Amino acid sequence: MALSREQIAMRVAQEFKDGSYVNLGIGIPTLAANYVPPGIDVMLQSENGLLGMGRYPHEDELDADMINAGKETVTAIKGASIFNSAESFAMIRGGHVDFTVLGAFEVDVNGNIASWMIPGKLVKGMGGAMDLVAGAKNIIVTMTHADKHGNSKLLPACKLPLTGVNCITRIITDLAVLEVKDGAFHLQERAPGVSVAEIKEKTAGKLVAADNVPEMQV
Amino acid sequence: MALSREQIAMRVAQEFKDGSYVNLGIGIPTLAANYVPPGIDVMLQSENGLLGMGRYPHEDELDADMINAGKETVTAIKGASIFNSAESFAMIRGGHVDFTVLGAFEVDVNGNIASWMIPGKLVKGMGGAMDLVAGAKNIIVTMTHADKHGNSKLLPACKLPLTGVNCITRIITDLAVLEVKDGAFHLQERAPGVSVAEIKEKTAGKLVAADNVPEMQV
Amino acid sequence: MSGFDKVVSDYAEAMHGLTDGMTVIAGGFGLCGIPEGLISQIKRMGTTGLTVVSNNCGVDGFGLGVLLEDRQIKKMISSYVGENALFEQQLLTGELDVELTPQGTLAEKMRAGGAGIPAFYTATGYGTPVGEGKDVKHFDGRPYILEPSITGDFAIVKAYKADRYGNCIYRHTAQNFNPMAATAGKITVVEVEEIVEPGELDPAHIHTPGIYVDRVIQGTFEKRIERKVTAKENR
Amino acid sequence: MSGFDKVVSDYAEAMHGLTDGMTVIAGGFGLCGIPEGLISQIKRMGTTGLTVVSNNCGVDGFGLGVLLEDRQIKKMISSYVGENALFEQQLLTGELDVELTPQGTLAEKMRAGGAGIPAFYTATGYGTPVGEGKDVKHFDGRPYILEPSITGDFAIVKAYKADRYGNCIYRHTAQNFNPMAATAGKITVVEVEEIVEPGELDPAHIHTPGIYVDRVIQGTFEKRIERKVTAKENR
Repeated sequence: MALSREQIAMRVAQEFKDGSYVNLGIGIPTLAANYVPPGIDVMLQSENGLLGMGRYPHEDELDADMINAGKETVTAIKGASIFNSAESFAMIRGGHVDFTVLGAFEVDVNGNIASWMIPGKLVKGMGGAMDLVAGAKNIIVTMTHADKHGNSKLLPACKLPLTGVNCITRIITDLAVLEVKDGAFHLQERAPGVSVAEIKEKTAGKLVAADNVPEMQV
Repeated sequence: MALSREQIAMRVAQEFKDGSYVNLGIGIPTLAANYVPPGIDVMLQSENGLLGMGRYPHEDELDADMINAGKETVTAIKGASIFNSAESFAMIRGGHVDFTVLGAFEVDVNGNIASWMIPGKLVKGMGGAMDLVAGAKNIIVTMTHADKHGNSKLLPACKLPLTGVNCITRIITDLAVLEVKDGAFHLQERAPGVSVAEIKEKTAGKLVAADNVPEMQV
Repeated sequence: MSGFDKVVSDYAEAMHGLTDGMTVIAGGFGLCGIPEGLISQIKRMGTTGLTVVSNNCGVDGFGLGVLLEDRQIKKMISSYVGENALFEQQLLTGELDVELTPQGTLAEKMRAGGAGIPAFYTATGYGTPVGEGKDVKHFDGRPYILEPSITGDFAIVKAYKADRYGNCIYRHTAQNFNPMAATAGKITVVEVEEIVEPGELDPAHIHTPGIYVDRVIQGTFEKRIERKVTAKENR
Repeated sequence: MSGFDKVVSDYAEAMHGLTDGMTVIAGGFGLCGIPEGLISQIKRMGTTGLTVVSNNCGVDGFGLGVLLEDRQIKKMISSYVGENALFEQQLLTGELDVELTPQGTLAEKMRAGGAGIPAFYTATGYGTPVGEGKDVKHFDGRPYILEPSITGDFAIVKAYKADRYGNCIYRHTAQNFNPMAATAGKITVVEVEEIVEPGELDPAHIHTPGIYVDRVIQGTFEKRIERKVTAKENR
């Protein structure tokens, strides 16, 4: 069965290594912070200028000057640092952030990603996404395998305006974990009970799958 | 008579406007801080990362962590700020420092300056001088009009490796105040008792002088 | 040191010299750390044809969003339109010229502008619409695009505290774009929660040295929260 | 958060992995704010063929100067030779390869290296020996040269205090090149006067966020003064 948003977030959290600096995009990526495995510590970077983002505040802790990149009120952990936007993106662009997790409209077999614009329909702006995909060491894309009309979001070539080129190496969807290399999606894991055939059918870009593809542990 | 080092410094200090941020090089320029006219306040920038440099410390104030760009122990005034070298040169390169005063081996009629190297003889390095001449709004060169062998330091064209090109507009020597423009040195003021003829003789580059050149007030 | 006293007493003086067609760089991220009173003053002045450089354009009815209502802004240079309906509408109808710029590139463009660096190379945006028409150069085999810096006729900045010499500190994440904006204005105006005397701020912890600042004004702030989210768990 | 504890207990561990021919970026200005113990450790290790990036090379017998004695340095990238006789001598005899770099350009090269900016344009050095062979481009009619960024295999940094996560603050003008150096090392080692617990440093006033730092070691410092000058006037 396809994973829930929470289950995708759980699987994402398994990627983190102890001592990782992690930037989480809005949506499913943000949920991953709730499922970091025991024994693993990560420090969250929020690109508006906060390293060591903590939990949401209680009512009496609310502070308009303390927000995250999603403009939500947050707190800081002990040992956090706060800095300006140029410094924040120096960290990101300079490759000091270990993991970036973000959503996407489309990803293709060459590791290209489109996530910020649907011409004529939706213009939200790229925010920090272009910097993040150009800078982070490991980028994980999380998304549903297909859009709500059933169209595959894993393509031979992205059709929408790109966020970055040749930058995506790992994708975690509601159906599968995939690696992107050599011009193909390589199936690493499948959602419990989901067949390789189903994943193949829902992947428009070239899919490479071994005979035995293990199930995700979520 | 030719001005003393202190008198050159006095004349330099007359250039400053109230509220100016000033960077002073080693030697005569540094002395200028002692002669800022009454009613005029300047704030000294030291390129190692100090804005608002104060007087030298008393014995009990000595602190190895508190030095100026000449590596001398200093203090900071109330309202000073201390920052890193990139920030310091952002100020300089970005044109936020109002006056830079520095010494030179040679200056020429095109506003070129040589101040950091005598091939085969002296290699001290350029330090911050190249950044300063490329960045500051007003640059004042202070030096003796001629070297110790009597050779003019105001040339048709610099012979030594340059520090910067087309950047010097004002020169204050022991003999004269000169403006550099249109490929010539324009004599503005002469040292008390020094004739225009003498200055002309000691200026190798083209000198333009009016009939009446006032004496410096020092 | 009266020549270094940057404090002005009213908003008219704070924004004196702003005229139609100028470029204004504004600090702030969403509604966090925005110079509320300076924005209101621009609305009051009715200056038009402005190019505004800011990560966001506020929200409908608050922050820079209020300058969209009277069509005072000709062009926005921003990374994010977000949920500002009027911004999105004026963008889609073409009424407003929008130069969407990646957030990190935008911050670096402001910093470079203030630091006398006319352009820098970045990998951000290569191969995307942002990179179109821009100079490409390879370093270590990887392609980068050349991004020019940004400076403004005015920079409007929100700080927590400033002393009379213009030395500023920011509070928490209200820092964001403010320090870069402060460096990049021909005239930089800082609106603060509290003005203090020189010497009260620790020299080693000043975020914006006063050399970048031309005017300081004491403001009052609503500090609206865009997305109030609270902890679900009990303590 | 043990995965973020950067504290190491001895100098061998602090400089573990440094091998012949590597590039080391060092903070410090003259003898102010230099990682004395890390420099001694490099001398002790006897590593050779090093490229050292630092504004100065210490003085004869102190600071980075001690690495010149045993010919451990192959190349220096610096802005100032100054009064270091051995440095000047090795430069003039050609024993030491020296890339003299303007001070501001050097600081910016380190910052750019750490910030993922491979190159930037600056007016500094145009028309001088520094500009020779470099790409020139005009912006607003003024010529600028393209300067590539610098990164190092190691960065050695002196901070005042650091917490276990590597967040650092610097004291007075001992800050200088240290924050930029810290960002530009593949492995960044910080030698500090005092190690504190996370939470003891104010988050808004941290000069170097721990993300740039790999190892922290408690040092002891001589803090030699290069030019002791005292006030002549009485109080």
